[in-house]
Amino acid sequence: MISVFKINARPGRFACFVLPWVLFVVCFLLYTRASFVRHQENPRDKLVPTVTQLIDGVKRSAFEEDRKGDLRLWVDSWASTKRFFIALIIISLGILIGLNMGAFPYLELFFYRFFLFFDKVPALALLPILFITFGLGEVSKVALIVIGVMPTIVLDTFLRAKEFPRELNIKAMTLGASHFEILYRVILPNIFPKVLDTLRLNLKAVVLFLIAGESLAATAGLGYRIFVVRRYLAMDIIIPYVIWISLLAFSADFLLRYWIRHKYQWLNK
Amino acid sequence: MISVFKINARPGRFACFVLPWVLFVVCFLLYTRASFVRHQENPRDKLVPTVTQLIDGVKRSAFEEDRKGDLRLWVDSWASTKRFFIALIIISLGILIGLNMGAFPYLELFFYRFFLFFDKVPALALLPILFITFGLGEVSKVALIVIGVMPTIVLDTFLRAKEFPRELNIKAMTLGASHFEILYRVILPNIFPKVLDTLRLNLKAVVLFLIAGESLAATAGLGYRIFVVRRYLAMDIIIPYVIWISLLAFSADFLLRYWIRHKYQWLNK
Amino acid sequence: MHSHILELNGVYQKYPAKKKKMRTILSDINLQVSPGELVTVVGPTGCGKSTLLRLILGSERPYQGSVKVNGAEVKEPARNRGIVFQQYSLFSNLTVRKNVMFGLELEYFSLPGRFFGFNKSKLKEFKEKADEYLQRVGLLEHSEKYPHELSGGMRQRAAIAQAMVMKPEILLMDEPHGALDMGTREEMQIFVLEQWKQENLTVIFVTHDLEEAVFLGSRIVVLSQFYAGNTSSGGAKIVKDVPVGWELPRPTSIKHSKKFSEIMQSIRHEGLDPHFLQEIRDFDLRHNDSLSLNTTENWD
Amino acid sequence: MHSHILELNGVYQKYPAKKKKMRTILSDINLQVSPGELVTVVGPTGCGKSTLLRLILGSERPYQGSVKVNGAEVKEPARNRGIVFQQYSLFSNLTVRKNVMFGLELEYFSLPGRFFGFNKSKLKEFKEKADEYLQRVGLLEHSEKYPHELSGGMRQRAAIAQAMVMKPEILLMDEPHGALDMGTREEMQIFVLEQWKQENLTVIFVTHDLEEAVFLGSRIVVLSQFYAGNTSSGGAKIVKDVPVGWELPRPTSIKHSKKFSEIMQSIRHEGLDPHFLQEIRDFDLRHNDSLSLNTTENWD
Amino acid sequence: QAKTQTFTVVWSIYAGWMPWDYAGHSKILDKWAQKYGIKIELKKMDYIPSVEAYVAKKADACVMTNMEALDMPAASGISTSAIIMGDFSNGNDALLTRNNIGIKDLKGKDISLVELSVSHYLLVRALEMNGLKENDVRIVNTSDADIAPAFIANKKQEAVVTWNPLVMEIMQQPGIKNVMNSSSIPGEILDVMAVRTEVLQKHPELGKALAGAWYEVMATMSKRGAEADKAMEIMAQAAGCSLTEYKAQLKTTAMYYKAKDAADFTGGSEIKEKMNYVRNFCFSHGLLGENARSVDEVGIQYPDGSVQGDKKNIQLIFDSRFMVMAAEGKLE
Ligand SMILES: Nc1ncnc2c1ncn2[C@@H]1O[C@H](COP(=O)(O)OP(=O)(O)OP(=O)(O)O)[C@@H](O)[C@H]1O
Ligand SMILES: Nc1ncnc2c1ncn2[C@@H]1O[C@H](COP(=O)(O)OP(=O)(O)OP(=O)(O)O)[C@@H](O)[C@H]1O
Ligand SMILES: [Mg+2]
Ligand SMILES: [Mg+2]
Repeated sequence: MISVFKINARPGRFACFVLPWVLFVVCFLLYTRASFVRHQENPRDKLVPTVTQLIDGVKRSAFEEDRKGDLRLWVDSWASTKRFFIALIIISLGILIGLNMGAFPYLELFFYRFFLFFDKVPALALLPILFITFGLGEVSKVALIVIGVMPTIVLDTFLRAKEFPRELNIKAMTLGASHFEILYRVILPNIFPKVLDTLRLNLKAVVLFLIAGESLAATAGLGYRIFVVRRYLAMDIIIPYVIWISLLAFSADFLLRYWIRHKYQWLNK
Repeated sequence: MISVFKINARPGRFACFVLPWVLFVVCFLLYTRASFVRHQENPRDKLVPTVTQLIDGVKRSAFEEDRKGDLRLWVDSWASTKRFFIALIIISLGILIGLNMGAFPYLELFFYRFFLFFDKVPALALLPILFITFGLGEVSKVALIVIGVMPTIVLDTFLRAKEFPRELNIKAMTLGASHFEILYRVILPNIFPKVLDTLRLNLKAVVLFLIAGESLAATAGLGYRIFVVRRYLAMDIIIPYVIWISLLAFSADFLLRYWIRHKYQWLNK
Repeated sequence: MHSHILELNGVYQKYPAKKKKMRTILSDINLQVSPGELVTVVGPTGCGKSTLLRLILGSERPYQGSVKVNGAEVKEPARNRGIVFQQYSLFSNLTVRKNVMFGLELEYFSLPGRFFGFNKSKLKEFKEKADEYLQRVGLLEHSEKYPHELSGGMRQRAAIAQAMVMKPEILLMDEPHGALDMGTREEMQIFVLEQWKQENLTVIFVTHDLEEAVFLGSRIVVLSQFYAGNTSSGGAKIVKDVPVGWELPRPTSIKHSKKFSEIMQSIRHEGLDPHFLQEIRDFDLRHNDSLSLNTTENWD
Repeated sequence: MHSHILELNGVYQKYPAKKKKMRTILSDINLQVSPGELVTVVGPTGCGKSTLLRLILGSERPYQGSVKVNGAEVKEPARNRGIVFQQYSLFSNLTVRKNVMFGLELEYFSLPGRFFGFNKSKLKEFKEKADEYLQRVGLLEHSEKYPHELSGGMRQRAAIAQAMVMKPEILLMDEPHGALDMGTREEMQIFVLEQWKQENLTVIFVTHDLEEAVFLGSRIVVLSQFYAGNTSSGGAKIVKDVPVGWELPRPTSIKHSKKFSEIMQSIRHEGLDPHFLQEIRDFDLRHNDSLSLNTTENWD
Repeated sequence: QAKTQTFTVVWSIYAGWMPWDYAGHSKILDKWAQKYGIKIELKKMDYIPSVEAYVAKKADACVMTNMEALDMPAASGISTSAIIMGDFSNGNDALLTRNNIGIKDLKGKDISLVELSVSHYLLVRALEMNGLKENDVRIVNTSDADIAPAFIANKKQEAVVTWNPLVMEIMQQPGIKNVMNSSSIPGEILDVMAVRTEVLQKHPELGKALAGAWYEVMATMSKRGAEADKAMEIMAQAAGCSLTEYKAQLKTTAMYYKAKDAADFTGGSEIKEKMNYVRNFCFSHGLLGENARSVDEVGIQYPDGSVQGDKKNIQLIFDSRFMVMAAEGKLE
């Protein structure tokens, strides 16, 4: 009856509302079940805390002051968010690099292979070199993210700029556009929403490197906290933190998606 | 004279041959310079080994048996490569999931939001849950890679499948294609090269999670070695290992690119 | 049995316009088509001809009203209605020949059959059939090319062959000859007529070339947004729906006859001139299947 | 000064074909065009008309031979040569009006100027100019739409406005009226003629509609791959290059004159019929700028 | 006068090192730094990265074990002085098993531990003492961050070697047995404050400030009662645990609360014997550099001036000057 496997199905209102949440609920149920079983076996189990314990963990991190009089969750979120945005801004420069590489054959020659290789270097394995170059402060944390994510953005923008229809560039030239204007007034505006999509898909990598960086040296930050309490198996703190991080990244993603959909209505075709 | 900043420049043979290597050479020179300076200061410096030391490190890892009588580099490469390919095969299933999500509105509803959220969960922070579910063996290492990379592949394939021109689906329907045939005989073959491109760009993430997984619990593997020898700052081993890993990933990328270019000549437009 | 293979009843189509309003494109379209008719559709640019085809095709559903094929409501595009789009729609990952063979293969092989029970002789048969059609549209020597290697006109012809080879019950064609030069266009017209006759197709043929419309059609339908009382948002109606009495296929010389230019003139004037605003009650809906009465006329 | 604004000398173009061979598309093309001419180019489909335009445009370089504009070798597309592509090329991220204004803005604002020295009055001027042209092509009411919201014919007209508004020295048009119905097409023809006269443009107009070619052209060039001695890989040559003697602009009634159909017939026969293979020495290259001798003729 | 010199001291979370956090938090360290006209910046890091940062000369001082001091900075030519003997592990590192397995039963079993760390050392010592060899077991390298959950979650894993607080967490699980711990090898796993010799020579005031602050904190801690509890409460929080948990960990940490005890141990002969075990372990596992020709490659100097190993390549110096000063009250 219901045309689940039809490419032109039009789900009704009810389906639109309910279906997206099914898997979340399933996950939640599985979790509570697992937690229940483990707690029956060992009432002191810390690895899979019960929901009550999780809520308690949230309360402690979000609404109770620690010894410094800080509300940890907010302090951590603020510290991480700052790094996140700084890194994001720097990474966005990768869009310009990729654009130029995609448009100018000489720059492509010069940079492409290097970025392709550099992109594959597992940054996390080279931390000592990172320390030597960038020190121990905020710079090295942001640098880790940038080194980890920027090449992907560069390469992706590069590909998009390269597959941009030549006809439109030619058209722009006949309208008097200089080579630079073609880049910034023709190619960039056209591929920008797609590039934002890429950025969106890479938020995840940003978060990953952010956490990794914070685990190394920091005094606050979401990743930092996870790694500190990890030694005590405080999953009642870790799980809410992880969900919180995911939510933040998800919201950033959502806002970007919203922005793309509304700002670039011409994309709808 | 030379039209570096021209979008229709046609670099000559010489440029094509030389330019891609310039940045590699620059990096190499910078490195040797840094290493020279540090070794003048402290001849026993281990953080930035000289080129001779690096070559010696390569020899030791690749051609001399270690304490256990293994030729480390090959044992490690073999262990990692196996994991890499198993993970890659599983991840490729993500293409099918994404395809189905992109084509069938009901599946989109059911999976999209969940994957979008799940994609953002920093897998590395939830390792304990991974251990509980998959144990400590090979499974958990592959699972880490899959959990880390598959959502990206799913989401990207999803986006590509969704932006596939409706007209062509309609056309296929008038030619008698069933809804499933549209997926596998129209959409998939058309977006496949692009999806391979995505896979290509995500090789990096695969490597990253591979290394992370191996650093957690292993007895061999490239990532394992890097983290073990880190205990005595053996950068003369780490650096060749990192370059080796990058080279392997780069070659995988290159082969994929080559395959795409030759197999999908119709893409050239 | 339904005497009409295609029925449109009170069809409206609206598209979202600025400020959450809807713009009416088609307004109260009533059209009945009997099997074996060759209906040509003309109308001013942007009047909604392509939209009309999309509704019949089923890729769009009407805002109001019903579209029925063989008495059944149209829900989605299907094997019995072929289409040649205005903007050629070949599969860019297949060569021209593979494009033409595609439908035949789909019909014969199930998805797994494609991978396992590979029937070589059948494939060969399809290849021959595809080549026969490619020969007819003059693309045989280009059969190994990919769509991006073809000129605009060549793509259109390939798309025509792709649709024709399937012998659909109803063939919908949206300005299929737009990119063809006169000679080739005439050849293609003859090809369409031949196939129509041979396979007993029902064809809905949209064109902006009046000569083509009159030459090909057993019936001409004029769609226009210009009629008395229509503000800019009123949507197009069928303002003319007339039979063309000459028997099909016709000799090309008929194009020079007086009657031919008379018909063209009247359509151009009453149907396509934005300044001539007909009253709705004056619409010339003379065709048998049309809702008005019909008169007889002399065709010689 | 060069008396010819455009010169093609011994131009060959080849494309890679199967097995690393090259296929010749254009073979020894010689063409000189004086300023202010309106050259219409016709030819069988796939003969290389679009290729010829690409060479003049500079988006492709000839395999052999030279293409000169104002005596200077053509290296890349530039401001002095406008183009309307066969497959409409609007910027999909801009509204119709913005598409038309785009060139004007580019010419006036430097890249930073766009962000800082924003000249409002200038912008307004451009907007008015764009609207004037949109009005002329009948798209004023659609000026806020994005290209994907337009029908095929509307896109073509927008592309024409976009190119026209820049008043290029040479305007290259590749079947710009392919998707237009007859009425609109005639309006657009009149628009082209008017602009041509007013701005003293040089126009190269490719079309597959012979009537259009004869009606518009001050000179007709026929390109064809069908001539005696040409195997399939020989490439197209200019097989006919004749002046059209009537003064421009012409009344539309001229289309019905006897002379008009005679010209059409002869072109169709000698130029477009694949079965009529002319000897190279018999090519009718009567035009003044052509390389053969010219004879005088009566036009009334 | 030029700007006051700033020194970076990095530390990581471990029961015996938490007093450093308290010293920073309570401004005791600032007070002492000011007294000697310098500034000291404390930075918390992960353990291995902290030593790496120290070796990369991005930090001037770092807390580490005697083993890492030998095989990381000293072996890579960063001459290091251990100026404060904080404690030795007295049960903080332990070999834990489940299913009642004893050491002798370990033969052929998988053992999770951080390879080449003090855990590894402890295991080798444990095997040695029970007549087994390292090759008799299979070592699975497991990262310290995940070793506890990995062991707890995975019932198939039967033996693990790790340190506190992980030991404490694992012990809370039912059916876990502590079969051997560092209290059986007292004084072999030492926790020291390491300062780069180069820096110390130029700025002995850094050593003085560090020692002064450290022993002030030690004094507070050893007083017992409310004030000590308050201090320890803060340390516990920084370590991410409760006061009880922290106190439990301190029980297995033999802190040298008194400067004199620390100075005496450092200056004694026992330490040379213990260090000998450690350097032999390091050499046999290639930790002195894979090219090291003998265990004597790196020289270790003791307060009495004696040198273990290569006299021309002294890279690790046990320097008790500042502890002696503190003991004699010369830092007041
Ligand atoms: N998706 C859409 N959203 C909004 N308006 C649309 C959409 N598609 C078409 N239109 C509008 O509907 C009208 C009819 O379009 P349609 O393509 O059917 O015209 P047409 O008769 O085929 O024109 P042409 O002869 O130029 O091809 C046009 O005014 C067009 O702007
Ligand atoms: N990039 C290309 N690679 C190979 N062959 C090409 C390429 N572009 C065009 N061709 C071939 O060149 C020939 C001429 O193409 P062109 O588009 O110039 O024809 P045309 O005269 O404009 O045809 P139409 O009237 O159909 O538009 C065709 O046979 C076409 O297959
Ligand atoms: Mg249309
Ligand atoms: Mg063309």
